[in-house]
Amino acid sequence: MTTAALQARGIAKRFGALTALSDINLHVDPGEVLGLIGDNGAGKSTLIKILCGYHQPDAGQIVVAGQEVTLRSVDHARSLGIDTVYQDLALINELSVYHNMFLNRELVRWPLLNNRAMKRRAERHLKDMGVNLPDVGVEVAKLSGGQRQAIAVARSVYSDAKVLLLDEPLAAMGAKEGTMILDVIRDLKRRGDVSVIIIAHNYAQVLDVCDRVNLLQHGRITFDKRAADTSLEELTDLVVADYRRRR
Amino acid sequence: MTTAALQARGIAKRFGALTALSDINLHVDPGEVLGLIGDNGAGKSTLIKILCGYHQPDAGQIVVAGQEVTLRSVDHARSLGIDTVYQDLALINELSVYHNMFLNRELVRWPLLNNRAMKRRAERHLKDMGVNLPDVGVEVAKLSGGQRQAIAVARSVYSDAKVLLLDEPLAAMGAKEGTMILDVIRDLKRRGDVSVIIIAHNYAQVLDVCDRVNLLQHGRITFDKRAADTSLEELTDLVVADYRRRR
Amino acid sequence: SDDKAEAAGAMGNFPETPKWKFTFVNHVTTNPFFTPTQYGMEDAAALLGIEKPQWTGSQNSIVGEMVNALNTAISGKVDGLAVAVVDKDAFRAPVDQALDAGIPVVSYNADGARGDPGTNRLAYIGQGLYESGYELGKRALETVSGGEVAGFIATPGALNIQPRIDGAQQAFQDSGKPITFTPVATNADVTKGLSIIDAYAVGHANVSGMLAVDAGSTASVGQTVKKYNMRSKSLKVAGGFDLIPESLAGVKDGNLDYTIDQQPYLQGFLPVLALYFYKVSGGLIAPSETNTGLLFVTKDNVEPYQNTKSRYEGSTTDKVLVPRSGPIAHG
Amino acid sequence: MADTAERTAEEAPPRAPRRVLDAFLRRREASVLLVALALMVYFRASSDVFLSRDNLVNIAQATAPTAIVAVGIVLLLVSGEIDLSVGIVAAFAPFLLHFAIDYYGVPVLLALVLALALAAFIGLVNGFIVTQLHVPSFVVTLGTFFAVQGLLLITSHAYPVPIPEPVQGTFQTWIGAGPWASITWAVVIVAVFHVVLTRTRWGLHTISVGGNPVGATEAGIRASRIKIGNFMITSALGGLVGIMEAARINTIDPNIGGGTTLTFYAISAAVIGGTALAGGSGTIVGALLGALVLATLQNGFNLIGYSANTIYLILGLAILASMIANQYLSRLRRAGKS
Amino acid sequence: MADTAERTAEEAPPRAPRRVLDAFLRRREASVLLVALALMVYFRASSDVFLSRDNLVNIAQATAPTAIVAVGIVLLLVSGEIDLSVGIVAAFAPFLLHFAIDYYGVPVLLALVLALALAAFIGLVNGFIVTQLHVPSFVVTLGTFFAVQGLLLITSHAYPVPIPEPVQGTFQTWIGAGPWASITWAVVIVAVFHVVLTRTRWGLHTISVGGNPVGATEAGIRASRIKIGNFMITSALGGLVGIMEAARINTIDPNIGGGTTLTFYAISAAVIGGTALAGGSGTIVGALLGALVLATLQNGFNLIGYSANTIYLILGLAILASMIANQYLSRLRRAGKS
Ligand SMILES: Nc1ncnc2c1ncn2[C@@H]1O[C@H](COP(=O)(O)OP(=O)(O)OP(=O)(O)O)[C@@H](O)[C@H]1O
Ligand SMILES: Nc1ncnc2c1ncn2[C@@H]1O[C@H](COP(=O)(O)OP(=O)(O)OP(=O)(O)O)[C@@H](O)[C@H]1O
Ligand SMILES: [Mg+2]
Ligand SMILES: [Mg+2]
Repeated sequence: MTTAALQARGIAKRFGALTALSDINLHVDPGEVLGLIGDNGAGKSTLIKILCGYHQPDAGQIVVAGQEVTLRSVDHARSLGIDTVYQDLALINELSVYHNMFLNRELVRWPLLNNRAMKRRAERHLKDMGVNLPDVGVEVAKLSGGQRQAIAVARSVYSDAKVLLLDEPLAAMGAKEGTMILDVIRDLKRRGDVSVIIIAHNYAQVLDVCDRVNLLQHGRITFDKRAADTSLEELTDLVVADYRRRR
Repeated sequence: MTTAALQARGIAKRFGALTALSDINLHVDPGEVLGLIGDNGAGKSTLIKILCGYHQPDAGQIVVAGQEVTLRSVDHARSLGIDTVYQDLALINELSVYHNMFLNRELVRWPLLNNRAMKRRAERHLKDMGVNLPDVGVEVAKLSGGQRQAIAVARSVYSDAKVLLLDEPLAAMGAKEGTMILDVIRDLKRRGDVSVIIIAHNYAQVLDVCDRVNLLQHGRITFDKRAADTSLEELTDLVVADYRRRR
Repeated sequence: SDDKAEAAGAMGNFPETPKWKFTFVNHVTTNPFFTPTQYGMEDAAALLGIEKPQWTGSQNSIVGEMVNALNTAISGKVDGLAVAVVDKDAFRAPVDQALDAGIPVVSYNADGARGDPGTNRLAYIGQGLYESGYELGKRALETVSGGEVAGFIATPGALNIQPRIDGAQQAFQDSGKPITFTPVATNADVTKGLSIIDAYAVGHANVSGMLAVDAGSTASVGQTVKKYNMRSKSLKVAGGFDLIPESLAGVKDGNLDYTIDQQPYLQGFLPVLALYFYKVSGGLIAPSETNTGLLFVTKDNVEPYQNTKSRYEGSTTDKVLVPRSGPIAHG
Repeated sequence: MADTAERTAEEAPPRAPRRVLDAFLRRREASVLLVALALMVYFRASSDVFLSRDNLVNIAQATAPTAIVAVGIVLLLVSGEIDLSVGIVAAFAPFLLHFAIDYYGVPVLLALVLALALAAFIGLVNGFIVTQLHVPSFVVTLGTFFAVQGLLLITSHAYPVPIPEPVQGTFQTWIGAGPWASITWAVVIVAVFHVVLTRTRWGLHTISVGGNPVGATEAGIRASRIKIGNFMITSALGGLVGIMEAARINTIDPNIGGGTTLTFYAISAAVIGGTALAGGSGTIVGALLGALVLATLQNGFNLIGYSANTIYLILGLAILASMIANQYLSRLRRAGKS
Repeated sequence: MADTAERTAEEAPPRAPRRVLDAFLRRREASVLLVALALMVYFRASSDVFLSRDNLVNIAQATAPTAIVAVGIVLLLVSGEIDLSVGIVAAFAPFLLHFAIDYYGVPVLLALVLALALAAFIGLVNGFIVTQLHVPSFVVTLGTFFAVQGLLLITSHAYPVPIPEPVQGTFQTWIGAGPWASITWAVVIVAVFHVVLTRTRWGLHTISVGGNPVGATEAGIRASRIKIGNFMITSALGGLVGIMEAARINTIDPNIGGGTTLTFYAISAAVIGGTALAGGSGTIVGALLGALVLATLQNGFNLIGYSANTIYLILGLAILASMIANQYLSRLRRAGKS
């Protein structure tokens, strides 16, 4: 068995009286794309925020490439090669598209920002992804929902992270744009050295791009199968079954 | 021919140098569900914001139930029976779930808010929609993406509006929750007196619930067919065709 | 008639002059203390048929702002300057500059440090803040021989009142009596000042003297003495500065022993005269050092202050003739 | 969303005292109240007379004006605006009363109404320029601060006047001179506006407008109306405080409010009480407690008798220590809630 | 997203002067500059000497201190914080210089460095308490304001001292006494920090931390470091201004900065220049222009000869009128950009 690129062991997290995660065990292998599904409010985003160093877990360990680590901050996690697209996108409305794309990873010709290079690269990457913007110099506050999402995704996908955590990267994307992003992820997968955990509610897309699927329920991973071994019907049933049982 | 519940004639809107909408003609009949699709940045949200009185159009007319009107404000549009779910959700993070659900339409036992009634109704409506929250008294800032969206949708769906404008109401919704919302919309449709314009990027869902589909491209409506007369393939093709032509 | 005067341009036996404009640079432009000063300066100007002088400077005794105002007046080529020299070093250069530009300068109300005027102003017209504070203390020492004395000051470090409290402190020190003098900060907001003095009184029931160096604090001392009936306790002396109505009432009712009148009207009136003479005489009449004096208002002489409103004390804008009769008190 | 993570099980009903304590701790204002109480205990230990009736009156009288102005400031801060002019409006209002009564013979109560109406009008001007002409409220109210100060100084000749004859007596006692008059007003006003902020549409919309201006407008809330209203409330309260204080100190002094001092204290009280400068969140009861903390600090150290220069150092350090404790307590409180 | 609405076609390159004008109008500071220029034209028309060299020096000297402090204030406001203590730090720093030189015989330049370092240390304390102990900056800096004021009054005995012997002469001229010294410093500092805010990582992160604190943290930006740094910059600049002003007015006065007056003016300059109190957006060049507008108004009306009471009314109305014009111009500008 290969060493997992990123592993969570017994992760728990509470918010006041609410137990969001009780005992999460999950791993993603190098070069693997793991789909994480679950109901709204199941705790998926919370888990991602723990894996990227934003939240501190109340219990459990995180293991990066075989090494147990305490992720002190997002910056720390990033230095270990973990990069994230947040569901809230983490864009700074006041900044331009290209500054947002390189946020906290700015290209610098010391002591100044290398705006020209950032602009050029941002333009290229967004074009590669099929994103067409009025202008990369425009403030992100003025963009449409899908355009904003594309920027957040491009920012991570074009970093040289080893582990990408994508929280609903396709939610606001148009049909065409979504497909193109999936293509980009497939390209990454082909390169073999990047691991991806991707949260999505569109199971067709999940099955399309993922190697393996995990279901998060009641604060635990209750289902873990290779994508090839499951189906749209099974996944849909799983969730609806739960819903029926509760009714 | 029946009088349209809401009609847009020659609507145009510019943002500085950018022409977001150049000449929009569109209508929705009483009791009809219209699907509005289009690429990211096509101008769908802009159009919705004009139809609900948030933006003023640079040109064109809006006709509500046969009456030409100038929508002075969101409040004004609402007084004409037009209610909206915005893509940015328009929730107030600092307020509780139930206050958000009744925002600017609060139940009052003069001079005080009737919190108990709002709480009770909010709980009932969210339950009807299959939304399960820790507590309707919690601040919406603490909710997950899907939970937030459910609140915004519930707020409009349970108003007694005549025209509902829904901008990507299902984007952050889980598979199950999305289906339940579609059910609610179908119920409204069955009642026959509510018209809906719904923006979505998931064409399967669009075809599932809509009577008619419009495609917004280059600032114009370039496609208008009954859902029964088109198909997932045709819609997908339409968009990809455009994309191929441009490449 | 106004037109005529202007056309004639001459007043009394004086020759026709341009409508000279003088500027007063002050450290606390909106302080009630200087309201009569402004009347004095206006009245003198009216008397002489010159333009109403400009009243400017700083509101919160910021020397930088005063220097700016002074420099602006010099740039504006005013005809004469009266400056409250609240800092001996800061005004040296600007005053020299004004003199170089041919603008006569006198100081009023404050004149540098003790024994060091600092500037080369032609003369000083006023009464020293430090000295008046010293007098405040000296008068208190007539009745206090020991114990604790508080000196209330609205804004410590502010140049219009800090020298007064320093002077008072010195007086107590020089007396050699076993008195502890404590300066106590009140507040720029008079209402907060009252609360603070009240709190001090509650905490120091056996205080033997309560003095204040600004108008607001003085009035508040009177009110506090009354509220806690401190006269019947250990309090030997209560006093302060300025003649606002509430302070006068305090003196009248015996809650304050005295309040000091620095005759601010003269501090406005006389500098205008001095500058005018300098101008009209081509410098032959040089401004002379003038002590505008200091007057203790006590229960014995408070009545006329209370019963008459006058420009001379700032309590009204009306022109009034204040009648008096009978012998004049003397030593 | 049936799968929302469940509440933990430990919800067995706690015993009654525990329940009261819990309910108390759940309130946001709890930590400031604790700080205020701790200060009181400390000062009581340092000085016997601290809790004497006289001194309590003194603290009450020092708390009231700050608290009342802070009520308006909280409403404004919550709706995302600020008002620097309120302190000078406080100085102006008693002069308006004086002009109306002494120059125009207006009856006292009508004069009071007039003075407050004129004060509110200044708020209207502030609100109008802010919302209709889109100038930031900091600059607008700086402008009206100077302008009203000019008016005040010109009309009053920068000189205090005695309380008008007809005001003296009952009215004066009742509006501010009575030992408990001002604090009674303060408590009533705080109570009313606490309800307004937390239990009425006006309050909800105030929070919305400050918390998410775009969202509030998208929901159809008329932000301008809310903001203008809050400016008017603030100015009117400022005017009331001015008249109240004039009655208390028994003189109408242009220096009531000390220019920006009162405003400053009120903003501080609001922030100490838990109102965010950034808008969207605030508590009026907290502002009252913030004013109480400030007044207690000032009173306590003056009672002990620190001398002029030292007291600033002590006061500054005490503010820092109290607020760090406050922060610590409110973190405990949040943890305790779970 | 190929279907993004297209740019309108009218992009034929305009002629050169038009292009320069366009580039100018595109800058956010353009409208304040126009207001400043309009004021200058007005005052020149009212008074011949307004544009004389002497008076320009006056305006420059009145602009500089406000502008320099405003640089720090802009950085803080943009990062979502505020500093009320900077004015008192300005008063303290020259005393530190005086103590070091006159009591400990420290060489002048080293003493300058020490004074600025101690000033920056006060900023560090502010920043530490704000970011690590989570007390709102308004209260923290109110606390340090009082504490430093206490220290200042105790150590200085509330009494001014002359400029130390070794400082007199070249150093004094160079640091602030020379006619154009302070404005030169101001322009250099504004230029440097304009670049810092707009062209360096520090500036970008400052904007991010103030614009979207959660987003910035999610992106891994260390908000505390940025904020503490900006507090330190602000305090150090405050210290520099104090020393500069002491040199200019040739005395070390405990009332330099007038307590909160300097801070107030600096915040006003920042806001007039276009910095939002709510964080996330601001311009340093704008703050310089804001300071210039304030200084011009003050100087111009003084030159015309208005007296104190009237001048406040005029000043207040002029601020309102200028800012309404400013807002109007910047709306024109935004429309013109399209
Ligand atoms: N900061 C917080 N404070 C309190 N509760 C929180 C916080 N963040 C999340 N929660 C709660 O934790 C639960 C899990 O939230 P989370 O965002 O992880 O869900 P999710 O699985 O990502 O849902 P979605 O699919 O809707 O995005 C939700 O009930 C939410 O209300
Ligand atoms: N306030 C604004 N200022 C400037 N440009 C804007 C503004 N709002 C929208 N735009 C621009 O107008 C275009 C249309 O935006 P809109 O939000 O209507 O797109 P959309 O069709 O809703 O896209 P999506 O599917 O991504 O939500 C985009 O290019 C966007 O950048
Ligand atoms: Mg989520
Ligand atoms: Mg959209």
